[in-house]
Amino acid sequence: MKERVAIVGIGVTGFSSVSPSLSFKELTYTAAVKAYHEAGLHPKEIDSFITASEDFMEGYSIFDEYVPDQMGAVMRPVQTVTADFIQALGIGCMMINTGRFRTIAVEAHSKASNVKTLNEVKAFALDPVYIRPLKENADFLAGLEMKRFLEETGNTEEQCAEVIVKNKANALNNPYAAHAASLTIDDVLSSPPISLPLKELDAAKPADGAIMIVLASEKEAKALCKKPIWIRGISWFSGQGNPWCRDFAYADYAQLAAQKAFAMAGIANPLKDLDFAEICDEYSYKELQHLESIGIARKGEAGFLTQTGVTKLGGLLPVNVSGGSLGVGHTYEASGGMKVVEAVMQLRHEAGIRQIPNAKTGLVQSWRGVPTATGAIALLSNE
Amino acid sequence: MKIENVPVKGLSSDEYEKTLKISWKPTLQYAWDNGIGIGKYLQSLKEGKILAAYCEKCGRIMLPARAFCEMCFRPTDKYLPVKDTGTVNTFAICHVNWDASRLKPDEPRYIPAVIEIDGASPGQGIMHLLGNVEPAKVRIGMKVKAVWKPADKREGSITDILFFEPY
Amino acid sequence: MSFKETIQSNIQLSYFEGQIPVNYQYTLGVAGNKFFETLKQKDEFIASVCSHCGVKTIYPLIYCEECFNPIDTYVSIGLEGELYSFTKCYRDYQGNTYDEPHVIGLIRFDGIKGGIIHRLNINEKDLKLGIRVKAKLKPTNKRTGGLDDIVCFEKV
Amino acid sequence: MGFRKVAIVGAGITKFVRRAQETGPEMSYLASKIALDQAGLKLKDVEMVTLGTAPDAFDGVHMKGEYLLSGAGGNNKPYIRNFVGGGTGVFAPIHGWMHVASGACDVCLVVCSEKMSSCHPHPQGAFLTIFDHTTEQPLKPTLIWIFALEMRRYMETYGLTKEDIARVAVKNKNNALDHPSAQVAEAVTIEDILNSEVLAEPVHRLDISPASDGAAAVVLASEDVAKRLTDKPVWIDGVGWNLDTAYWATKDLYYPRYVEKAARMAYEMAGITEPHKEIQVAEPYDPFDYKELHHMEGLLLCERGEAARLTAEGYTARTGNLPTCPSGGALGVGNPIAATGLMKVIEIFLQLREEAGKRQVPGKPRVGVAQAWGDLMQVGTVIVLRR
Repeated sequence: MKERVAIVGIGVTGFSSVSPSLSFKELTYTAAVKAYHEAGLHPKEIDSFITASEDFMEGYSIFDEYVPDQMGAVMRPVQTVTADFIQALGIGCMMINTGRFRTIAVEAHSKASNVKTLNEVKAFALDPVYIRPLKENADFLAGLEMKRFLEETGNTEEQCAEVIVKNKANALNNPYAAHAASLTIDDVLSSPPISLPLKELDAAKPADGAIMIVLASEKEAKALCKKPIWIRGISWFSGQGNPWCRDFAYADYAQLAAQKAFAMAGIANPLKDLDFAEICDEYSYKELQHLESIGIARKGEAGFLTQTGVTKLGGLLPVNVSGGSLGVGHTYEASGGMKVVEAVMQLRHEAGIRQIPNAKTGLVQSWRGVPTATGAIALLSNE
Repeated sequence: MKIENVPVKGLSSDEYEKTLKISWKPTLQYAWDNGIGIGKYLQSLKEGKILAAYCEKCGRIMLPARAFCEMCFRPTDKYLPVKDTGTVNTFAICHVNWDASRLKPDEPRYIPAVIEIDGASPGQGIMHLLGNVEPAKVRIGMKVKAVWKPADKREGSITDILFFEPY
Repeated sequence: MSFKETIQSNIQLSYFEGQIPVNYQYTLGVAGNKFFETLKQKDEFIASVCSHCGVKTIYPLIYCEECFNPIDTYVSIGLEGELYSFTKCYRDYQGNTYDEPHVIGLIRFDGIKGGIIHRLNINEKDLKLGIRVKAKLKPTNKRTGGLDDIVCFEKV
Repeated sequence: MGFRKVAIVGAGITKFVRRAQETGPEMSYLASKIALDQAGLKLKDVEMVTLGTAPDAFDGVHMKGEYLLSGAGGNNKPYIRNFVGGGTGVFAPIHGWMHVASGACDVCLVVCSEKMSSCHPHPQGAFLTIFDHTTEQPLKPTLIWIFALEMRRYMETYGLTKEDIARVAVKNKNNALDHPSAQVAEAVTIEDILNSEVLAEPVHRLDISPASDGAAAVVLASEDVAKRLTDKPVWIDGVGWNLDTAYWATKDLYYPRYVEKAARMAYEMAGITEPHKEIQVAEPYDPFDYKELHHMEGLLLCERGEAARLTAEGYTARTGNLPTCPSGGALGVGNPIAATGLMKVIEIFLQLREEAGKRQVPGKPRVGVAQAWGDLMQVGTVIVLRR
């Protein structure tokens, strides 16, 4: 990036399986008020606004309409990207790098609890000609991928279960988390089948919540804030768009995004240079597959690293200290945002009992979920 | 390929009938949390009142009721009922249904209107329907009053007002 | 607090229900139409072939994903392929649970990019990655031009 | 710090049709391929892709951006979908501008696609659910309501007649006779418009652009790359966009203040202080005929309330002082929402390069503006191009 971009304010509502006391506007407003308060800015002082959302998750044909009010962005340059939060953050970084914007507010939220037919919405994303007519649950694509991934890499279902046990236990330390639990490997392995080898506990459960992050150019950030968190690299990629063309054993989008983000940040040895990673774990095996695709683990070794405690809090490279999507909740377009928030708290050394000592650099990764092969990576640092 | 050669031919109705197609009817259902502001607005409608919200900073009395003022970006300060009368800001006389199907000649036309509600700040309108009026007689600036469903039939919905009629 | 007045009792909670009442008819596209029209008449799948870079793709496309050149060549590739992955699916698209799982596989074809995702009908003991499988089709007179013209894939 | 300049170096467009056999990804491919060929580039030269498309409810696929990915050349690339309702088609090249102006890449492919015919029985059905789900949808509104409400307010404010408005449709549908992509080009008269079926008084059927399938694409390049590729780069000189409140019934519909705000943002960046004098060709969004007038005023191309008179005087004809919608616009070429906005940007691109063929406006224009509108009378997106 031409100019360094920093996070100067975060606002989070916390996550829960339902959120009936607030409308989606009020939920987002709550996060926005916090973010602007932290940044010390009135929304009038924000140059532009970005929301990451998808229409059918909101129950509108054109959700873009309902974005500006709760961000304080009426009659301002506001845009929607139908993308993960980290992609939206990347667009914000770009805008600052054009030299024409100094501060950008990025928002995403989930009101998944309001979608009565969530399974239908997910199935509606499947190709209408080549997949959807099978009338299977969209999760079957994850089952299909998991099977190939395990077979080809030698990772095991037990090792996937370790991911769930770890992340849900990590979430016990995160007051924002909706789905924290103390589980055993057997609990996971004996949970009901969704699409074997994928079982009920392998899949992150939805949660509601809103996130806003305020970005600023280097000059603005230094004036605004004592502890700016720098975005040293940010990248997003799509792999093969059509699911029947995918490899399944590794995540091409994550590999491509990692290469570019590491190059931007000058990171040569992720295991050594990173203090922690927040990895997309919408399904348990995805954490392992992503770790291998990003290059943090060698092919076939992510499960072993998990089993031997390398990725737990206190390990060589803690992964999903927040609890991840498995522990905090799956928040759809806001998923990457939840992880960015965790990274910012860790890098500010404000993460309380789950604080990673001396955390300086962290990686945050997201994936857009079934049936996509699109994901993003951001590298954040406090120096 | 060149910009002049514009691919894509388009199917005639006949060709479209014959070409292979796949049908799908998704069930996309929602139960949206009303939250604070809209929750109070709907509850008031059930009680036969139109509820607004007031912001001390800009002085606006806003419709529909809301928990925060989007212009001042601060919480609204109080909720207050406004009148159920207003002025037609603009209107249309509609001959089609929401799905573009045509109304039959004997079916009543829809007369949607933006109605500026008395007691709210100038320009604070809501969209609703006009009724009990000859379409040809509707005018911008016309005074109208809400016709409510009977109290025991109201359910906390904008349709608790059947329509607005001239008065 | 973000709001001056909040909901303090669960009896004040409320929601409003609605739906997006739309339905759809999808054309299959130029390549998709060719694929399923062929399948209606003959017991064969077709792949697209890029005359520039030689890449073959199933499902067929009107363009090459690799070099982005237009494609107008399609070749028959038979009905037989290799099982690349499979899953035992217990839920339908609405979330209803099945008593017996549906086994769904991704089938790859020799030397061809892509594949077909479809139901499998294979004995438990034979169900392994890498086995040869072949599509079982509906009788020609029952085919309507869509994914359901393929009944399932079976072990060769 | 100097700003990076961004140029359009190639454009592609499909025919706009009522029903395409092609899928969304196929149409996206066809437009993209033409744009790349014109630019003299291969897909491998494209570093990033941004795609604009309006509601998922048209094509009938949740996460439509991901569905269109392969046809838009997004495989193995940074790919993202931008979405500002009906304003998307002009916002998409603005998004592409961000990609290149930021230095994130030198070559960005911008694709817009819409397949409205999938939505049954009529794409209008998808518009019910653009209204507020709690306070408006129970009234069973249609999109035409809000246009009729706005059109009447606009006519009433300035004392305009339906003839004043219909002239726009006549001009644009006639202009479209020269556009190879046109779906509904017709040599129509004012009487034809006024005698067409009344859908929602004051809106007649021929006041409205049709639902369409179609795609368009442009290739954007940084200054160095653009100068290497072509001796006729067209520079993106100004970009602006703006989103008004969702409480649409609480603002006066007679004037699109959000378009003005977006235009001012774009003009400021482009150094344009007197748009009515400096802009030589314009493509305001015309999904309904009165909207062109509304938008000319919002774009500050004339005084408020003056656009209808100027149209009657021939000022906005192809040979007039300010040719407006020389393409034929959404009314004439067709309205596959996002693709229409980009079609308008492409028209200005072609006009400035003097490559618009029979549509070419006289006087070798050097500065043009394209604009789109969207949402519940909320979005303005504006792009200023300069030769």
